Amino acid sequence: MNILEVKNVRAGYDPEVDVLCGVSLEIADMECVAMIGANGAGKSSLLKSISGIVKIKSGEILFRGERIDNLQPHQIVEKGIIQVPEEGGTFDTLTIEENLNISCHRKIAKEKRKENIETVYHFFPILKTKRNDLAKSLSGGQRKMLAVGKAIMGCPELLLLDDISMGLAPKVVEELYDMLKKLTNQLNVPVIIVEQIVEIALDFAERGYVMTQGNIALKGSSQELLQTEEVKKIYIGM
Amino acid sequence: MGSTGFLQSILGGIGTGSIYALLGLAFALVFGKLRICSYMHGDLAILAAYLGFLGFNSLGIDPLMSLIILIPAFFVIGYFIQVIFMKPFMDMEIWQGRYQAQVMVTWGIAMSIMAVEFMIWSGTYRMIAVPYRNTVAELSSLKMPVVHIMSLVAVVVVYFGLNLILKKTDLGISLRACSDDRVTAMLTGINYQKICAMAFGISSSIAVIAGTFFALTNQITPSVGLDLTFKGWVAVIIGGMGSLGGVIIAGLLIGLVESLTSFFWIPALKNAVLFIGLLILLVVKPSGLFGKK
Amino acid sequence: MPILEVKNLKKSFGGNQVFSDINISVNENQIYGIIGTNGAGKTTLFNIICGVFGPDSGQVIYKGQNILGKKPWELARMGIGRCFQTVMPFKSMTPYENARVARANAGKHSPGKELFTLDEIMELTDLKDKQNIPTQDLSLPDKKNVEIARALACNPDIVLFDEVSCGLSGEEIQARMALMKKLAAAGITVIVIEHIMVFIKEICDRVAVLHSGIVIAEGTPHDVSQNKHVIEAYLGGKEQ
Amino acid sequence: MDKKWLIGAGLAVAAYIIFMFSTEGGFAANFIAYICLFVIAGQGWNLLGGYIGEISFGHAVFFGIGAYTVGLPIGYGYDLPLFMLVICGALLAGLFALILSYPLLRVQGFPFLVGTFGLGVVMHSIFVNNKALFATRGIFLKSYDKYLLYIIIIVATAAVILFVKWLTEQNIGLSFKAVRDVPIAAQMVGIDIYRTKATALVIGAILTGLSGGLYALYSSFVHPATTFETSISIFILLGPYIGGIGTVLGAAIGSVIVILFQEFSRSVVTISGGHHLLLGLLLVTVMMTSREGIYPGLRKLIMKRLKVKPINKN
Amino acid sequence: GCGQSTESAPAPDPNETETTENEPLVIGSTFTLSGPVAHAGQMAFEGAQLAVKYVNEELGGINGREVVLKYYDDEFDESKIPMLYEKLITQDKVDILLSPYTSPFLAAAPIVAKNDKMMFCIAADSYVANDAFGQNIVNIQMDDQWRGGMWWHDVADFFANFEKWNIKGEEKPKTVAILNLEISYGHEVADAVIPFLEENGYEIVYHEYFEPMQSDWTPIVSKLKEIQPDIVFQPHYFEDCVRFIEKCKELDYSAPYMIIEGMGWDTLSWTNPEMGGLDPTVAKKGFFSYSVFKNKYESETKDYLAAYVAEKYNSIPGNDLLCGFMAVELAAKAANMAGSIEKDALVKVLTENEFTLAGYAYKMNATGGNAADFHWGVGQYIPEDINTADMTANDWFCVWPEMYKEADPVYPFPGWK
Ligand SMILES: Nc1ncnc2c1ncn2[C@@H]1O[C@H](COP(=O)(O)OP(=O)(O)OP(=O)(O)O)[C@@H](O)[C@H]1O
Ligand SMILES: Nc1ncnc2c1ncn2[C@@H]1O[C@H](COP(=O)(O)OP(=O)(O)OP(=O)(O)O)[C@@H](O)[C@H]1O
Ligand SMILES: [Mg+2]
Ligand SMILES: [Mg+2]
Repeated sequence: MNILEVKNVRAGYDPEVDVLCGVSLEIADMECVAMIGANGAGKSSLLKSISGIVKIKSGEILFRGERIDNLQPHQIVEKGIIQVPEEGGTFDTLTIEENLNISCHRKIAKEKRKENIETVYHFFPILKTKRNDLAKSLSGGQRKMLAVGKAIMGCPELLLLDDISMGLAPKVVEELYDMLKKLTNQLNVPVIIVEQIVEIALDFAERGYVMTQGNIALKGSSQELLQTEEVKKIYIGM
Repeated sequence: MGSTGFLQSILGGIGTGSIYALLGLAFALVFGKLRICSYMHGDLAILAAYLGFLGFNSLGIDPLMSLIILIPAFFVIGYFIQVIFMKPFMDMEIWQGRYQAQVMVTWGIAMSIMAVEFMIWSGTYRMIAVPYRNTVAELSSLKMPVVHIMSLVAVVVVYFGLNLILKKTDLGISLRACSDDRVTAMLTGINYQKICAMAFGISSSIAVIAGTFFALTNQITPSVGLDLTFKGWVAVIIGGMGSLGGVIIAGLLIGLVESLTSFFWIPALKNAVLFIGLLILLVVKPSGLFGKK
Repeated sequence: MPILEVKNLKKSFGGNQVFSDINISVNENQIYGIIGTNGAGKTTLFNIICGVFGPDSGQVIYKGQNILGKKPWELARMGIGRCFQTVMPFKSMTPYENARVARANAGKHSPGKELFTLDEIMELTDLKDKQNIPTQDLSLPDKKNVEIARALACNPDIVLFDEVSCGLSGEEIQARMALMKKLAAAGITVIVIEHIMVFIKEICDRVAVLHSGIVIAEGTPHDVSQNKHVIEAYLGGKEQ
Repeated sequence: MDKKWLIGAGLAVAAYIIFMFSTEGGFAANFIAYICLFVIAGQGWNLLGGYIGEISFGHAVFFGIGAYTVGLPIGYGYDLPLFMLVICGALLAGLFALILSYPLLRVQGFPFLVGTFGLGVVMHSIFVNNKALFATRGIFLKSYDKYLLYIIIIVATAAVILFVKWLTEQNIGLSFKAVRDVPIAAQMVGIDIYRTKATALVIGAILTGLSGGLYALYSSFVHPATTFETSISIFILLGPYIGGIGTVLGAAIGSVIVILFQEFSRSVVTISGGHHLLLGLLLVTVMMTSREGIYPGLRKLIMKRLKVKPINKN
Repeated sequence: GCGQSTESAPAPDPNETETTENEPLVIGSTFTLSGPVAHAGQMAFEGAQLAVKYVNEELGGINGREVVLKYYDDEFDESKIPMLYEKLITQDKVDILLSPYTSPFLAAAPIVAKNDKMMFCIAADSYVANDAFGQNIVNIQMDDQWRGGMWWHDVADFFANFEKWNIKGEEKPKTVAILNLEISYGHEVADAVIPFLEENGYEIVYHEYFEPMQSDWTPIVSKLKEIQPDIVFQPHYFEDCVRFIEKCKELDYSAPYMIIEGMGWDTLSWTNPEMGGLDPTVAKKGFFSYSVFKNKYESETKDYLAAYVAEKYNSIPGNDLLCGFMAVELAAKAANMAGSIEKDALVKVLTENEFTLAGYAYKMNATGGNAADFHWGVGQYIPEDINTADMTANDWFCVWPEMYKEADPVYPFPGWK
């Protein structure tokens, strides 16, 4: 059964202009899917419309067979769809612990808070040592860790990761993805990952979609996509 | 010039300043934290004062007692004003005219509140003649009305209360989160609109306190709401947006400027002096005395 | 002779050190490419060159003159044109008006010759038939075109293009490359930020690769793409 | 485009004049003159408030300077040609704005609003407290041929509307919009934001000053309370707001609506405070239904009726 | 309740020369019914309404026409005045104009009427209109050479002739502090009172203007405490007077002679907390003036004023009310006598005849200025320590102009002896 279905979604920031022009995709349970595409293709916008930040103009978004496109963002979070946004994702003026605690909005998350916080601290020990500092004082990579940690605290049933490698050194990216891999294995959640670094994304995910200008241009398994001429030429650049 | 009069003026200035500080705190919460411009807290304050007056005159309830009802009531009023009237403008960017829209809407509401007050109570000044109204506390030759002392205490209580809410409660943490980053907050599962509405409700409640103390030291008429609004705003701007302590100091400073201008110079120019001071501040430090950046 | 030189640039935002030491020198009439991962500081570099904010230390020398501390509008009048990565056209105006306001301000003052008339710019950027539609109604690629048109209308000596070709399809990219070459031929120095390596390889005379606060490689596109560090840090190692 | 405007404005002027002479008793005429003055001032405000996006709560200051430049020489017994004084008043208002732009334009948004409000308070205090400026007494002018004045005011209104329309289509007008739309990008095309804002402020002040000078002539009376009062600032800005800021026609229509509405509601609701309530509700309604104001809202509605399709990204 | 005409048919006026029209005659005005000084405006408004009722019922209207009051609320916003008067004249087509009562507006209002040669009744104290227009409009004004205020004359006169009134053998005061009102009224007061007092050997040690609604009097009272003037003059609107007195009480300040004008306008309100007044314990702490003369109860308007006041406030009308009343009364009486509301006829009648207004004699003087003799000053003298003093009638004395000395004054507080 598909955990998430996006059917023919149109969305945009301006009433007159569409950024997503009829996007359809589906994610099965326990699946890891990558979205790739150039800057401005609409990947983030897609994730935002799944999370309800951007209201869609037409089409449907179904989560476990239920329509969620008319819900408020916080209600969607309550359903278990949790996103790590491409920018921000952490609250500068809160301490790390507050950042983590504030992310428990689902009932189950509240119950499992102790347990989750241990998981987070286990995967990102640096957060534990700095837990009473303001998030302002974190480096870019640590912030991403915190953002991911916040998502874990929410007990996700579907994790949306938007460009979490952005602004991070390759080494950090590698570490982060290693961690993520372990995490997703441990947590057993489906993930949609948006990534600029195509190789990493396709390595991480089983399947992928390629977006161009608000449309899904290509889809297929990671291996297939990596072989495609177009992907090679445009996104990998070789 | 003897020092007693001077010190007495300072005390008076601090007393009136405490009311501006309270209003400033109300604005600092919604504007400083969530960038919601309100033009109507002064009028909410006066409305609360009128309700206190009504309670005192018809039922004999002490206005400080009626705060017990008014504070939650105005919390609800503020909450729904935000939900009904302000929500549509919350996702506008500042350059898209967010402030303009908010100013205009709240101003329209303020005008309506004022008009309704006129209809019910007319423009005649009203006074809440509580027994302790003119009671003063004395320290050698200096005197301070107990109401002023109470309003100063209220400032402190509100300040610490706000700090407590902001630092310790889930609501406060969510509020700070919302002021940090709206989108992230939503993605974290925080109900942004609700938090905004709560903040607006809280700030309306603070306005109630300000209004009640205003009525206990002054007479009230519907049109003073606008003055109070502006004094509160000046406090926020002088204090530096968002800095609660700064706003309090600025509020007291406004009271002092008014008082000392009257004492040393031409009383009719006290507003002029205040705003000239503000203009100078804008040149020297546009972000306010305690503002960052 | 270098028209633009960046020397020992340092910049950090709060605790986030974006540049630790950047040195770049761009010659006249070159097409100069800047690449680097997201967040490497490419846009920040442009912002510093344009005077949006200052660096912590270092120098930016334009036509032999240190331009640090100059206001953005002064720099625009000195002949630095710029396109934004996130498109920022003047939404309430038509494309033609966008260009016109640039011409009327920076264009009038800039020392550069008026290489193109506004009509020619509209032609060049493919906006001819849309020039009277309010910009907010245009599609994203068209908005990017408006950005380009606006930068060109400043009569610049040097133009900074921040990912103006992303989101374009193959043919469109060809056209864009042709445009860049045309500009270079007309005597404008061009600096481009792009993620599309094909594009960089095709048109750039020289390329700089920004990574973790420094320029890790500089040279012809070919050399750079063979560079070990670059492959590691930016291009990714798997393909090689 | 331009021609259509000229014809429209011409027709409006003709209609005004016909209307004016056709109603006996002259109330309509008086009223129209009054409205026209606010239209002029509103246009001045709109240059800054609508095109640059900074709300000013202090335009009464410029209005007052215009009026006092006409009034003061007469108060001191100099017999200077009045229309020259009106022009001088407008220019002085502009000069004053130029000086003030330095502190004021350093801040944006709400601080600017409060700053301009404060400016109004300061000027009011100064004028109301200064005997040399005929504080509280006011200055009485001779009364002039009212019909001539009406015509002058109406012609001036038409001229101002056309001028502003023309101006906003010039490069400088485009620069205003550029600064409002994306300040950072505006700098990148060589626009000096500060100077552009100052220009809008100064031209706007000149227009508002002109309106003030004409008002002095029209009411043959100059008094701080009828010129430097905050309520004047408020009525100056309400018009463009309700009509649609940043549009010439919208601002003009708005000024007409606000003044008409105000007088109308005053006649209809006799209960004290009633018309305030109506005005407040009008404001809330307009803002809630169409953020941009009546005129753009209507235009959008009509456009929607005509063609519905949103433009696709591709 | 008031201002409504009842069944009684208008009696035909004997002086009437023109044909009776059945259309009502409209008196137009603005009143400050909202804003900071709404109190005064409201009282004047009620006075005018009462007078309209009186004129319709007792005088049979004006020239047989029923009188109607058309008014707008000026919101204490002077900028609205020209437009509102313009509207009254041209749209509502009123026949007679009544000035606003609050003096800031006086200057602006007649400007509109000046070309229209209408009857313009000034209920307050403006001299300005006369200065500017002379008799261009028929300016029925209640005041004369003392531009500012009706009873300032008496107050100043009292101090000028201090020895005469000084039955207790007090020391003559020397220094005066004037806390003036920043409206034309205040300036008129200053212009008139200051030179007069100085001529009579008083020294003005403090003189400042205050906008209505001074937010805090603490610094002022502190200042007065330091300066220690013998006399404090405060010609203010009621609201500010209350606040000033309140502050004086708080800071325990009292000058030997405190003259608080606004207090005198209407006793009922300043003891009535609901109206913004002070509770009597505070109010007793002042030297204030009062301006109602007992014999008004013998006048023809007695029933109206007394009944109204009894019904509404259970007390005595103040000056604010009387001013509104008398202006309308005078207009009606003069017009009825002249048989028209034309300028020339009115001026003739007004300058040749004496009228009785609310029981007081009134005669317009020849210069075009107008005089009313109804104003009185009543002084209350405060003993050293008000709180401990045994308050009996002997502790208070009232000052009356010589010619009215025989009449019994009415005490400000009903309970007082
Ligand atoms: N808040 C916004 N308001 C208006 N337009 C926006 C907004 N955010 C994004 N857009 C526009 O929507 C389009 C799609 O943007 P989106 O962020 O979804 O792209 P993306 O594929 O995530 O790109 P990137 O790789 O840079 O993250 C872009 O043209 C962008 O300019
Ligand atoms: N105004 C700012 N304040 C704080 N940090 C900033 C600011 N602008 C940029 N940064 C940070 O500086 C770093 C470099 O950003 P920059 O936009 O220059 O990257 P870029 O190389 O252009 O990336 P991309 O390819 O995604 O456009 C990022 O980590 C970013 O978060
Ligand atoms: Mg993205
Ligand atoms: Mg960039």
